[in-house]
Amino acid sequence: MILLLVAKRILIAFFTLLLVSLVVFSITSLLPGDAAQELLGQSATPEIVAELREQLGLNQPGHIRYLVWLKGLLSGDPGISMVSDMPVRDIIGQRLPKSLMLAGLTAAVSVPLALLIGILSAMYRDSRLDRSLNIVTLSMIAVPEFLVATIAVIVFAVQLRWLPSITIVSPDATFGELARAFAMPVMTLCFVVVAQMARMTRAAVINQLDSPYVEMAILKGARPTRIALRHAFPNAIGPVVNAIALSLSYLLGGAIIVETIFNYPGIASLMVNAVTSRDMPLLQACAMIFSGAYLMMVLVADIVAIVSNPKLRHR
Amino acid sequence: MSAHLQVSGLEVTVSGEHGERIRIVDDVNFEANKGEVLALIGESGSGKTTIALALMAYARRGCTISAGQIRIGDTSVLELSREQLFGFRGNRVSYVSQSAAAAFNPSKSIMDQVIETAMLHKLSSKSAARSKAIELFSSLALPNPETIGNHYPHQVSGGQLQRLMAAMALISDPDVVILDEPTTALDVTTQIEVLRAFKKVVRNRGTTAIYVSHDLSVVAQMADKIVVLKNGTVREAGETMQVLDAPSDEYTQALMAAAKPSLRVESLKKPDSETEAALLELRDVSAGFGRVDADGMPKFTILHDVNLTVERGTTLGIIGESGCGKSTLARTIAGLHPAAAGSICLDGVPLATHLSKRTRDQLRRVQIVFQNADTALNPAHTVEQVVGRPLVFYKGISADETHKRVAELLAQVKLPVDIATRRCAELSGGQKQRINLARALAAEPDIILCDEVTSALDTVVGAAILDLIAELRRELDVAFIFISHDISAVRSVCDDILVLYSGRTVEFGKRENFAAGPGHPYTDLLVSSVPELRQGWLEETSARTILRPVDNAVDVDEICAFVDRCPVRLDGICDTKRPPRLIHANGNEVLCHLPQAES
Amino acid sequence: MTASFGGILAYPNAATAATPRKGGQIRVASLSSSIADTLDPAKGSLSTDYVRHYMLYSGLTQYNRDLSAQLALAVSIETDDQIHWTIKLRDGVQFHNGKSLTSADVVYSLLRHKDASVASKMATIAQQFADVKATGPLEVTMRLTGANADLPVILADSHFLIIADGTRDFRTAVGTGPYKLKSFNPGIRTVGIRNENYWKPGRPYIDEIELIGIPDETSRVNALLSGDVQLIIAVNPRQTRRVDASPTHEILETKSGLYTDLIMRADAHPTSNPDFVLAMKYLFDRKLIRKALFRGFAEIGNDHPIAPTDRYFAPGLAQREYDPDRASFHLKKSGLAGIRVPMYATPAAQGSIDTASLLQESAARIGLKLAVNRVPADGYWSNHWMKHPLGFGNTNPRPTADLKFSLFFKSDAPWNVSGWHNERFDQLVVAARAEGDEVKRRQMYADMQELVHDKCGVGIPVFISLIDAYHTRVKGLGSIPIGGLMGYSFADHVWLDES
Amino acid sequence: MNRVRGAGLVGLVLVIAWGLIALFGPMLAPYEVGAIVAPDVFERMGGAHLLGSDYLGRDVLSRLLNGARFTVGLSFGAALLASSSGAALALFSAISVRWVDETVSRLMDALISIPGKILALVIVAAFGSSMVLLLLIAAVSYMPGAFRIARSLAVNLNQMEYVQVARVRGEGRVHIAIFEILPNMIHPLLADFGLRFVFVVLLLSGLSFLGLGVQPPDADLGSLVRENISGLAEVAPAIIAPALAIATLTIGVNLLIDSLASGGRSVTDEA
Repeated sequence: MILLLVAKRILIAFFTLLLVSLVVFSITSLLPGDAAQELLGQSATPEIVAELREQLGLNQPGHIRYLVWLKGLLSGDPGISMVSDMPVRDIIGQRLPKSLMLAGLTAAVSVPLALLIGILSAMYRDSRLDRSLNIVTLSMIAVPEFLVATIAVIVFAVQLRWLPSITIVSPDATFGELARAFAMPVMTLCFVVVAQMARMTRAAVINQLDSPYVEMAILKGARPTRIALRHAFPNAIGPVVNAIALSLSYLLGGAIIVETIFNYPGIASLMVNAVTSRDMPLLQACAMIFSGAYLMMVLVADIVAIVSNPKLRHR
Repeated sequence: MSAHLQVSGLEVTVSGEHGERIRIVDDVNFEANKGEVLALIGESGSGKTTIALALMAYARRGCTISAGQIRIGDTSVLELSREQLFGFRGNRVSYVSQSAAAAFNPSKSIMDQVIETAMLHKLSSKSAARSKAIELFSSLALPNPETIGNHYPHQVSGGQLQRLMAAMALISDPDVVILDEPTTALDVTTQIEVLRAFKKVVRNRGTTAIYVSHDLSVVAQMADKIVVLKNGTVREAGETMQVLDAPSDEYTQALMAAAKPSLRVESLKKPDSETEAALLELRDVSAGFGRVDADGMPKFTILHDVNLTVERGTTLGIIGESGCGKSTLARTIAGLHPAAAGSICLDGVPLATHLSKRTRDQLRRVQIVFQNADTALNPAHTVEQVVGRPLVFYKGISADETHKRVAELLAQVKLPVDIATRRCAELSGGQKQRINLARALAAEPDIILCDEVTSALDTVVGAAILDLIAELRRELDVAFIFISHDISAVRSVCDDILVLYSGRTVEFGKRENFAAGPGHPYTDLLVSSVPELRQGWLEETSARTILRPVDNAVDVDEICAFVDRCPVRLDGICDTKRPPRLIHANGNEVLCHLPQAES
Repeated sequence: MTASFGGILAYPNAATAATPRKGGQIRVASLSSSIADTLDPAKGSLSTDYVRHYMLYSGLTQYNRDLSAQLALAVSIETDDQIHWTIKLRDGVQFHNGKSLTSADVVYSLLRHKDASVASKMATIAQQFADVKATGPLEVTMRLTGANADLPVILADSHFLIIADGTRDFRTAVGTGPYKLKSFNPGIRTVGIRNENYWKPGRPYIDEIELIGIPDETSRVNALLSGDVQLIIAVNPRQTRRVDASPTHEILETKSGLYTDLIMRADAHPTSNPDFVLAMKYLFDRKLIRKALFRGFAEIGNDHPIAPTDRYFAPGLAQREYDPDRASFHLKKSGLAGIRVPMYATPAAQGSIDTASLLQESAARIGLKLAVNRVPADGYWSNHWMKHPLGFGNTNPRPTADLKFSLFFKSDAPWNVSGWHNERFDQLVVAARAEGDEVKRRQMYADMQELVHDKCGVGIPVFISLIDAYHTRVKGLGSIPIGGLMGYSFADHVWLDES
Repeated sequence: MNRVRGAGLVGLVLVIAWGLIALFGPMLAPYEVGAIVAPDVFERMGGAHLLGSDYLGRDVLSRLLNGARFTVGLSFGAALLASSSGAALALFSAISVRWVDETVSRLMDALISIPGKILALVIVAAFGSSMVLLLLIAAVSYMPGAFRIARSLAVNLNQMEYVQVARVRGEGRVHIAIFEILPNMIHPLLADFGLRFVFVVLLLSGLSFLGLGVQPPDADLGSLVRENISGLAEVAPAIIAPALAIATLTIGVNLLIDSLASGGRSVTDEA
């Protein structure tokens, strides 16, 4: 049952990815300039540009380039970066783990935090606590993230010198170093994603708290914490994981501002790089990753929703 | 000696739009002795559930218990602290709610939920609680008491869940158990089983019970005392016998009147001529869902070869329990659910199976009225928009004329004209159902399909709708198909009755034939399961024998569909062969192996 | 005439009092960081590349503080006619892998710029290398297509740094520079460790230098102030107050020939109208631009490319001031009063967006509507630069006056930004290039400055100072006005003081 | 209950205030937007410049009063466009045959999976920056989200009995979509519109960080924060004022929707 679903969804995902690559390719083919011009910059002269274009295969018509790229991708090779002359796979291989690490750490902090806030607000709905938490989460998204990040840097790195202002991770870093290095980027990203997840969790749990079985549990003499955690929350998992999936899928591509401010070499800045240098193979690969990550998150959310729901599980 | 349960001066309020307090329960007093069953009876909005919940010092969101005293034994319930309440609820008083399907947590196993009370109050060890639960399961006549607890709520039937919930309530041996409409959501055939199980357990354990219901007949079977409520106040209270035999309050009398079966259709209309084609004729109609096989039959068949005929101006009643396919039948006739096989003819002209292929006039002539007026009327539209739309759509008449015609239609369904400007969302349930009918009438149809139009309504309101339908029948030359699970409602308005079981017509005949004498065993079961408005009926009605299930290997389409539940089945025949269609002496068609039994 | 650049090596910081100390590690933040980061000197396109290349490679010459050339891998560069050049190489110089430097390496390093597949940034300049030959193991002769007295200065450019003969794979770097490559991740970091066999005895001083790029200017300053890096390039003038406020950090201002110019194309309407051009030039409130945009870290410009610090600067030329009345007069005279002209500005040209808003403001007062079009940095040079009637450009410091004029103002120059065509100017450029007499040459350059100032469709409001900032432990830093971080070559010079 | 209404009231007041500033702000501005009028940069509050001066010495108050117009106007326009086109597409999709529905849904998935800021980067690079384009980018970025919500609403409503009644009556798809389904979607869609408005405000300020904001000398609130970021260390009003402006605007809108939505189901979904 679940396997069938997964198989079907993966098939659809491939279709969607194809669509994404087409969209990205057609938008980027509208971009003025190309890799050859960008590579040569201010010093470009028409003859040199033409020659370089020839070498990069940019003089072929767009649809041919797309098909060549697609053929390569299907055989497992995303191509060679036009700008750096390195295999796209290697470039991505360097950046993706870093992005995943940042996203993973952010998820590890933000998800429990959001659940805590969401469940607490739901339990004490309309109380002073609920309203304060609401204002807090609202304020978190109400301030532009670059401002949050910059304030954090000025306070924690420049003034207090507790944390590094840029995120540099050496391969042999200890846990303490890692924690220090990631503290601020993770905090900034949490500001962005926690609010949405917390609000969704609150709504989903409240939805369950209004149901007759929760009233039943109250009438059994169960305490609020038990009701929220053991009764309501398991039934709210479906919508909650969906919200989490959507928020977390933001973490790869949406981290661009955090990557810029903390000078963190992740995949979002790589994609921006690819756009500005018109490096089509790299750009396409990044787009595939973002899109694939999104689709995977949504799929995982659906599977979790099914597994958490006996009605769907035992069908 | 004072009573075991004592309620005095109870008052519950909600806050209104401008912060003012509105009393929804006002100065309610009653008491019950140990081991007694006290019934709170009233319609929706009477405050009966609010009172029942107040017994556990619980008020729903927005409500406040603002005054009064509740004593259970020597505990003053409303004075308990928050902390004491955690120990009190579920332990001393427990609760069985109306919809067990909703009151069970879908994500936890049944056993976990049944023993949760015992665990919360640390009444016994987990294993002891489990064995006690299993004991309760078997005394509540649940099948497979050893294993049923391992299932999840969605895996067992509604009637079983209702009994499981009773086990959940009784696991802590409470002083008082509150049964809030515990059988309302059940089919009559199931209801009788559940009532019997409840009664036995309550009596055996000497539990004091509060039985909340709107159904006098059910209460008559269960209660020692009755408290009649309306708008949050007590209208009448007393011993069951006294209240039933000599109701003093006029509201109680109205309730009694609505509960008694009455015949609303006086004369049977005969077909104008034998030669004229019937208004609506279904021949061997099958329908279902899922992938369609090579023969054009869907994977899951809901309707099997249904035949029926409706003459102009007559009413056909279709009765059956939930899941028997009666709504699908209505939807198939309307073209919402395309038939897989068979033919549907209107005035001898075959109708396309799918509504998109029917002509506008054909669509006009067949109207459907859905069960739930809340969802059948667009809440964003005004009454005039709803009722006027068919006029504009089918007739294309002017705005002025529409306005006039809407007023006439509203008068026809006994609604004031000024209701036309209101939004549907603002109306009461009964008003909505009348609008629903008015909309169908606006099309000037030949036949109206009424799908459970009274089942979501209170008894009195439902009775009024039945009266309206009967009156419309008399005044207009409209045929009805009246679909219901309530045999008394069907009997009161229909000329012919069709009994549907598992998608098959098991009996078809004139209305009179259903009042008396034996027909199909299922029909008999249905008729005999309707509680009568007198004490002692439950005990007199013979308990159903638990039957051995039929071997699963047999293709159910090749045997009698009712065999699993048939009290008079003949092993070797009923479970091996398809039943024939017999014509009984009274003219009824019956799908059964047995010849007409003498009762 | 014989020009000879020989003799004693004079390092820019030789006069510094303190004795350089060896050891330590620093992290340096440059501007840019992208996957286009390269180890190939020919492909270097941004400051981080130049810094990296100067760390790893050495050139035949290097810049002095006045942007004259000083010998490096070459021990002599001689010519009689500014066309034929003989270059003698330093003996005993080793590449990082132990291979010795020979003339073949030099020939390869210079000629590859003419190969289109290399995609060299210096392809156009290298076109003048008519012939480069090894005439001995340590001797190279060059023939140019035309006389160019500035060859030694040109060779100091980072693109002409020397790589080993036949090098095609730039996944690693084997040079003769002060640092050996330890690790390199494009867009992330470069780590160099001290080259113990560096050809300058006793140098370099610091054990390990990590070079990263922090494109965001606020982040860069924050990284310095928080102690994560010790040296940064390109501090925004607005951020200097923050550095000044820190007791352990300092600013290094290098006055340079860097300018952001307003380009008014001579071949398009309405900028072909000389009165319109003059009106625009009078609309620059240069003092305000210097004060508000650059917080004083700039020198007032006079609509020609020679900065006041340049030895060929003509002091006699009257300074053009902000004069709305004259601007209004010229605008009326041009008959274009009241028209609306789009003006293109970009983050790629430093200060252009703010300059544009100031211009817009002052133009509005005389009834000229300028619509500022801010366009992204990427694609600017290929799609917008020199393509609109009115737009901004940006020119990095060039070592010689000749390069500034001949690259951007001569009528046949590939980047004749305004499409200017002035015969007398063109003649002066060629004549000055070959002129040996310094007085005559100075006069020629003064004439050219006046021509550009009066007639050319290029407005140069200010020359922008290069601003570096560093931790006070970093010693030995000086100015080489070709670029920040000592003309990108700080690695050769700095040391780390005891804390 | 009353307190919730109180919070909603605060939201309403903030929203109305910002609406008024957006409409009349430029008239109230004491100085020209682009004029350098202060002797120093990052001046304190008070004196000739109520909110101090910015990084170039321009009057912060004037720039703020002018900038609100862009943030409020653009966000309102983009959110309106996103919500209405999303809803229209959702209705179309919900009443269409399955493969059309499926294709449209996949296309929306494809769009939603491309990060908005990067999409913006590509589009601005391709077509240059203009108000109309910014509006379109924000609209396109948030349209799939609106589509998802509207579609699930429409699919549910499409199952309602009153829609079936209309179908049995023989009504056409367009009539059903517009007269039967749409009116019942309005309320949740309004709440969603408010959320989308907030998202657009934040996207725009994110875009201004990447240098893709409104054209100078005008600046939306996000650009004001961004361009004055160097004044952060000295806590200059030039950066605090626009940051507070964004915060009060978004919080105000949120409080308002919350109190509107608390009557019905709260509709919150992905960005």
